[in-house]
Amino acid sequence: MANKVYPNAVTAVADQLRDGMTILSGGFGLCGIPDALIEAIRASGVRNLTIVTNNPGIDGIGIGRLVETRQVAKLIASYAGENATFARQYLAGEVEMEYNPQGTLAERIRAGGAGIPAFYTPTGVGTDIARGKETREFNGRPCLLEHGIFGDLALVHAWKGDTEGNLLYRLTARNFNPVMATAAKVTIAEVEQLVQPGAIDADHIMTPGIFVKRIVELPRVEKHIEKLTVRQRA
Amino acid sequence: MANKVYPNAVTAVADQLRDGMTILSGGFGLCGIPDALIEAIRASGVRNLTIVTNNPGIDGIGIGRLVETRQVAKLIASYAGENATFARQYLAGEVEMEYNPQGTLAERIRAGGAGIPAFYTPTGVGTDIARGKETREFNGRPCLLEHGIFGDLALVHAWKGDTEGNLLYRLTARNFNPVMATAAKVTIAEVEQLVQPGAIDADHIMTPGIFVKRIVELPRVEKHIEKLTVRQRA
Amino acid sequence: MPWNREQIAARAARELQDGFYVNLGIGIPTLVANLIPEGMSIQLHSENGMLGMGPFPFEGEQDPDLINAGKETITQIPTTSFFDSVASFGMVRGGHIDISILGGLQVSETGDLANWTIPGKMVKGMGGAMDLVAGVPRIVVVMEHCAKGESRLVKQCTLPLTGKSVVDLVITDLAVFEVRKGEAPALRLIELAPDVDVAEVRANTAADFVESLN
Amino acid sequence: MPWNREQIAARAARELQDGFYVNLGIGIPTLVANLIPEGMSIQLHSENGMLGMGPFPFEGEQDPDLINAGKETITQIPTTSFFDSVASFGMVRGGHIDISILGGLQVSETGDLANWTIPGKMVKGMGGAMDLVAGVPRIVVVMEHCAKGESRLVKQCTLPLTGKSVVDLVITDLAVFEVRKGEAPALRLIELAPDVDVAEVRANTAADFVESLN
Repeated sequence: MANKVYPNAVTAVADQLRDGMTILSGGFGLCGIPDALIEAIRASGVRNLTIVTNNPGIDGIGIGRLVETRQVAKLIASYAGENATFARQYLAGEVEMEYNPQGTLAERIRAGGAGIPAFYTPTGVGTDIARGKETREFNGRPCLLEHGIFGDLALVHAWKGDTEGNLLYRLTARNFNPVMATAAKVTIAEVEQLVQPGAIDADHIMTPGIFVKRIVELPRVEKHIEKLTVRQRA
Repeated sequence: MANKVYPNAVTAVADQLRDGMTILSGGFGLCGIPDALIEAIRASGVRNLTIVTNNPGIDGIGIGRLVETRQVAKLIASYAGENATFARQYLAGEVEMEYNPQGTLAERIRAGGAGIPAFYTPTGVGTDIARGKETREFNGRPCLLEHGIFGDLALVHAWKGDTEGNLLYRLTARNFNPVMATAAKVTIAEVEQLVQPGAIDADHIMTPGIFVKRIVELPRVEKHIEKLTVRQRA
Repeated sequence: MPWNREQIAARAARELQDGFYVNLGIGIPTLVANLIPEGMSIQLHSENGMLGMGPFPFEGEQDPDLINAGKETITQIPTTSFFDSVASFGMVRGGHIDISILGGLQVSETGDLANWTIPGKMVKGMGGAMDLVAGVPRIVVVMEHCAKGESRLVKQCTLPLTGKSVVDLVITDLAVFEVRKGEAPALRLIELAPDVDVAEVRANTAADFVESLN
Repeated sequence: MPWNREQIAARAARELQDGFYVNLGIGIPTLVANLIPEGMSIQLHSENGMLGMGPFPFEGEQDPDLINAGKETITQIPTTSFFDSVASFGMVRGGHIDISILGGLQVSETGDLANWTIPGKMVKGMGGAMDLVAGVPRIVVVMEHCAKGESRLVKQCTLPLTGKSVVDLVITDLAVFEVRKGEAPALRLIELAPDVDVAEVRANTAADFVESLN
């Protein structure tokens, strides 16, 4: 019987890494990031990576881990505002960044995973990101041609997962995780709770197991808050 | 306070109908069809409709109701195999049919709802459905240009819905319902159970209320089985 | 002796591998579901929005909300997941399904497939067939070798195509053919049904093919 | 007396209508959330995958899995739904959000908006701003009229654009301008802050505009 369950993040990623590969990572800010898998990638020392993610976390957390160690050669993202190390490397020309509008980024990855090689979108027409892209009018409205993204490896963080690879995400920790899971040759999921098939209601599954090649239960879950905002009790 | 709840299907559709309009309908076979809303459309007598749906049900059920009364001028679908009245009208040239591969149909509606005017797909290259469509190669593979679909009205059937319009579908009755809900000026949902906001776990909601303008609780739910297949107990 | 439908399906089942996600067409392909080798973990995809299809329900336990792409009542199993039609065809077109076993009306010697309509006779539609042949990396066609005395393995399809150069393997009641896309001839006879010889296959095959039996 | 940030936000809040789905940018737009008129049902969209944003959590009740697009901890409310980033931007690009209230660095006299970067200074990114201005049918920009003595209402944006001809309404500390796309001049002064006169607005505005006060 096929087995998708791996004992830990390090063994799950071990034979999947090579220099110059493209890795997709779920997460938005520090929310829903596959941090244990990223740490395993950091520890492996693999280099010259192209990383596709919404934003590279902060210094030393999430994709920030790989920025610090200079394992990232190129970042495809919509935002890099809270990572000072990345900003320094970028302004010094040491790392490449391809800016994508967030919706275009999400849609490009979705297209890659869904077998759509390219699509037209009104987003970004007349801006810097339109440079070098075909523009074409539909219903009188100019649109840009954008291409699908498909990676070598996708890393996602889920709340619950079963041994078949069916995944459930929690609240806004869902974000880019489901789409990343669809758009790589190999998808590895880290989960807070590993359960048996049938324990998750089949109607609630957000990522069907078909997209998940390997799954790892986290021994302990450490979550970070980037900006704690609270209100006072009346 | 905005109110989305209507007392019944007839009042929910009443002021939304005009001859020649395009109506999208969820459902696959007889599973998950918005049959009460379709019956309200039938009763209204509105004519010359373009219907977008995966398949037009069977005689007298689902979109079949509107076929019988000749309210359908054109069908955009992937299949029409089980509706004898439709077949007769089609072979007599009384109704138009635009065949779409099922995945292309789903993707076109999804594109319409998601602001993507057009996309390329490998499906259908070299077949009859490629006729008149632009073909373009991506990564050495020819693909067809397909356009988004956006309707005047979308009808969906959901299992549970809250008064905000958040919807939950059950098992394979989900099918085309969520995508139809995204791709029309006005979407009306019929639900088996109407509940208060908060009664459905926010993580499980399949169609967020933003897509649903009107919602109707069915007084009684009649579901049809197209092909009953069972096994004997050992 | 040519294979019967069950035997054709059994031969098709040998194309499955442990862990595969599989889409089965209607007709002979459906029989494959009951012939999955013991101990092999296979998840069946139903294009209407389901992975992990279970068997038919026991009488009285049918649920109108739970059907397969053929509109038959079915059941769920512990590994089942449900999703919408968009996600379903994202899986298909995106190449996530490992193999699809489909019925055929005609297969050409370059691997073209016609299986969705007979003009003037059928008002059905392609359903998901064109998406499957475009998206699934391995397409196996199972069909009777001949229909009304006419070979279904043809030089060129005369019926409307489902896809061009999409078939990887053809299993008929007489033989098994591999399609090596881009080669000429692309059809390679790799296996015979018991007591069927090459002469019989040649006599019943309009398409050009090479022998590659071992 | 020019409007302060809170007053700018209050003016923006008057653009809301009962039943609206609303996306608020970071900065002054965020203040609008607390100024929604009583009895009005408004659902706030957060681009990271949420409709129906609640207020900040009480101290100690924060959840790292529940943040807004500004990465701040927030809460859910009974109407809340969660979804992924693809669905979130499907809503945005598909025109399903009724209005977006955004900050601005520059607005041109044809309604171009620049609000995502200052070359050489910021390494941030457009996030969802380009998608919002392309997809949401009504775009309201709230900003200080001038920055360091320079008008932010300009003939042509000198900063990289977020979108071309996308702004519908501009609310500054001095005045409110409607943008009539396609007309020239497109900018129409429709409202003044208390004790601000047209001369003061003219003196502080590099863009051409017509008066349309009533």
